[in-house]
Amino acid sequence: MDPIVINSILAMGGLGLGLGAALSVAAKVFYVYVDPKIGEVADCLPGANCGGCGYAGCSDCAAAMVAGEAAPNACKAGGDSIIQAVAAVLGVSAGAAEREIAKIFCRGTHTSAERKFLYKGIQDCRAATLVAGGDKTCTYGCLGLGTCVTNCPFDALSMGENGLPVVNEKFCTGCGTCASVCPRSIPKIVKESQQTAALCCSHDVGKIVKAICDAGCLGCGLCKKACPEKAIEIDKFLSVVDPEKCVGCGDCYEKCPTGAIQSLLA
Amino acid sequence: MEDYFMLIISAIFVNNILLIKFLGNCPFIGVSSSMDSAKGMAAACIFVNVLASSMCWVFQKFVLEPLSIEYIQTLAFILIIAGLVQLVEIILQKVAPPLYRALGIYLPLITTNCMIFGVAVLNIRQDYTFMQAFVYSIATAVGFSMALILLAGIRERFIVGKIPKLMDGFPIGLITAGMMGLSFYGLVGIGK
Amino acid sequence: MTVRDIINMIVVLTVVSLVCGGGLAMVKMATAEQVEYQKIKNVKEPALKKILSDYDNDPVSDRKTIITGKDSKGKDIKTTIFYAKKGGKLIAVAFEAYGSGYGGPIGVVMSINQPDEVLGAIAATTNSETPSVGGIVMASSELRDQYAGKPVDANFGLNSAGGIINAISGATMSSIGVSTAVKNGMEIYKKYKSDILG
Amino acid sequence: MASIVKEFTKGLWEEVPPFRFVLGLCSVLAVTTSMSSAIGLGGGVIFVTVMSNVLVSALRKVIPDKVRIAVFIVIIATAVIIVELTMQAYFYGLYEVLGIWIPLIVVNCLVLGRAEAFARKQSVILSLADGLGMGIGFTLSLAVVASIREIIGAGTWFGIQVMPAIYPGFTYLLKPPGAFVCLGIMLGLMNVVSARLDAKKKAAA
Repeated sequence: MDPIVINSILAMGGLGLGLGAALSVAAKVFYVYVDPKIGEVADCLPGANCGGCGYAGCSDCAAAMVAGEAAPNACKAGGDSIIQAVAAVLGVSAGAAEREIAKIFCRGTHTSAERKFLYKGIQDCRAATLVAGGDKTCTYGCLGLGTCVTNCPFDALSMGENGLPVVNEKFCTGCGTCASVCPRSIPKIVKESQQTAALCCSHDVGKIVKAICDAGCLGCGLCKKACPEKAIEIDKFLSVVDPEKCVGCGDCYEKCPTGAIQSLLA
Repeated sequence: MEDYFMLIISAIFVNNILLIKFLGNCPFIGVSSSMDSAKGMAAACIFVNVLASSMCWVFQKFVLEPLSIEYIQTLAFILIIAGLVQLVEIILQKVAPPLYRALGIYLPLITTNCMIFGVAVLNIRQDYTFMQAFVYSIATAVGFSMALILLAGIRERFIVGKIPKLMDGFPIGLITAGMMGLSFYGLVGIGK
Repeated sequence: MTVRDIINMIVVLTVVSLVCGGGLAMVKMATAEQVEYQKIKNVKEPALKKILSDYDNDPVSDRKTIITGKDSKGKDIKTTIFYAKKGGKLIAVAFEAYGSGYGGPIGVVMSINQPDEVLGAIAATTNSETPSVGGIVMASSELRDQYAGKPVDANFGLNSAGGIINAISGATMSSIGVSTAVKNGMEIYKKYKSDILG
Repeated sequence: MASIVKEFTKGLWEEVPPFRFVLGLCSVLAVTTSMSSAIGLGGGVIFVTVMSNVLVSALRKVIPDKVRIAVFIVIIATAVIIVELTMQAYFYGLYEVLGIWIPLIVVNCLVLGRAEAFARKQSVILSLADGLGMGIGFTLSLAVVASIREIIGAGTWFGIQVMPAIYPGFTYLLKPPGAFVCLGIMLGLMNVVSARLDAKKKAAA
């Protein structure tokens, strides 16, 4: 046996042995108890790290779920199948969470809403609002530059021709990223079963709204008077529908002069 | 001392390990899409690169050369690097959990990072002394992190820019890296 | 992580490294001969071509490695001797010897014609002289021609040291390096003549 | 048999390594300045991928999960050293040209990626087909990039003068920054082609 063969075998064998030993000693000495369940729960979660559950990502959320800090339905993005799977792993009965989706609370299109100036800056709503409060006269309205569209982790949002985002309800998981990303939080997370809402965010006085946008809520209160269930309140010139009380009778739809309040169950 | 300075300048700027020597751009394009992942990767790379190249240098000089089995260098180095990365991962998880959570996901990625292995082999092929190898590994890792963070900064602007759909992602990342490389390439005259 | 897992882990890793190390050693030995030939062919041959002429064999494959003394650590120094033949008859022997120059060791390949034992020609192989100064000297024929045609036992020292070689002005250190390399070469030739020609 | 062919062809177009998903990028950029070195390295990568896939899937039941990566790397490194030694013995010119890039096949994300993602779970024959397909796909892409860079860059192909003599040669492509830009544009074009293919498929469906 040539010395080179012995040397190679000894050197490599020694190295392998040394590393194997070092790794096993380290694994023993530095052993950190990681609950295997966390791995299982993490596997059930969609893994999109969308943050809808309020944690830094799926693995964090899984750890919270195993530790009991978060309920199995904390994962907004998953929908029922995920919640049942997580509940099965944790052996906990999961309250069937009502599916939530995003809705766009603005109807000020290019044509209906007035523009103060021509904005040619960075194509991002957050950037646009820094430039004199955005190019839309209405300081509450949607600027239509698509920040929510680009940031949606599930590609459920697309930009309509009229300059307002459109929600694809099949893909939307209600994770809330669009709501948190939009500088004016135009998209809002709403229970799927909610019947009616005033699709506007403007707290301006009716006179101002009428001048700058022909689709905004004037805060006139006609819908409030018309509603048999007393489900509508006027909060600083903006009508707010209480989902629990509203039965979706639709009396308020005709009363509204600008059509701001309408049925969500398109 | 003078040639250490020249070594550092040439490793960081002139023949930057990433843009000129092409070592280590497997994660370069992938990780540089967001700033904090780039910072995490850069820190992990500096830490592991220094450790790995010094251990490899010692193994080469005290085991491979005396036994005259230099030909097996590739196997020995990559075994050391893989073992080292796994060791660092285990120790970090226990000793510094927050640091582990920040660097954690990048550590397994580093084993297949061409830069760490490349620097270890370059140290031997340019037969540096231990100090030179140590300084060279720090400098290349700093150069790598600089290029990575610069590109991450640029790529974060892409989200707001108007990038044609089909060029989005890797293609535009590569082209940007090329443009950045051009500016580094201008410095080629300085180093040796 | 039960103890059995740990042992299993260590055993597998060690066995795989062991087997791979052994397998590679086999491959290394199988290719060692060919690698050696390739190294000489691509590194030494250009120099050999300068100093050997009108031979009809391939000196690179016609070679023998002999032990020529021990270095400071006690490992024996190996010198490879290349044989140039014409019609089967040995016409020249070539080998490399080293002298210390300005930048470090200077490698000089020299050929000794047979049977009249006269120094055929010399050529520099490896040197780390400063290119602008020493490098030119190594390539200059003026220095090389002074060695050509001299008998083996001539005194190849510089004329300042009573030898027959006058140094190139401005590159005395390199000239000294070359002359010591040639002198060492002659030493080796005289001392191991029996092995070389045997 | 059909699945073997599928595994093999998968490597040639749908998942051709450096384009479809960006694996093994370092060597693609560095070695494609000339066709001969590209094909040389491609050959090496094919041998390494096939051998490592076969060995990994042969040993997959024996390797404990904790030390999986280290053992895969030892197998890949062995294959790489065999390539290095044979190249040094029989293709010394290529060995000189490729230099550091041969040992760097060990950290080529493609090889470990295939071992980790595929060979670990599949049978030996399937892994062999996959390794071969991926290796050849990788070499083809190397060849495509190399021919573009060499023809446009230096006006030659495999060293033979292809462009007319007065062609000065667009050496920017041979320099490192050019490599990035050239690969970026090629990836973009590839997206365009596959988008058009999908559109046609959708239109037809």
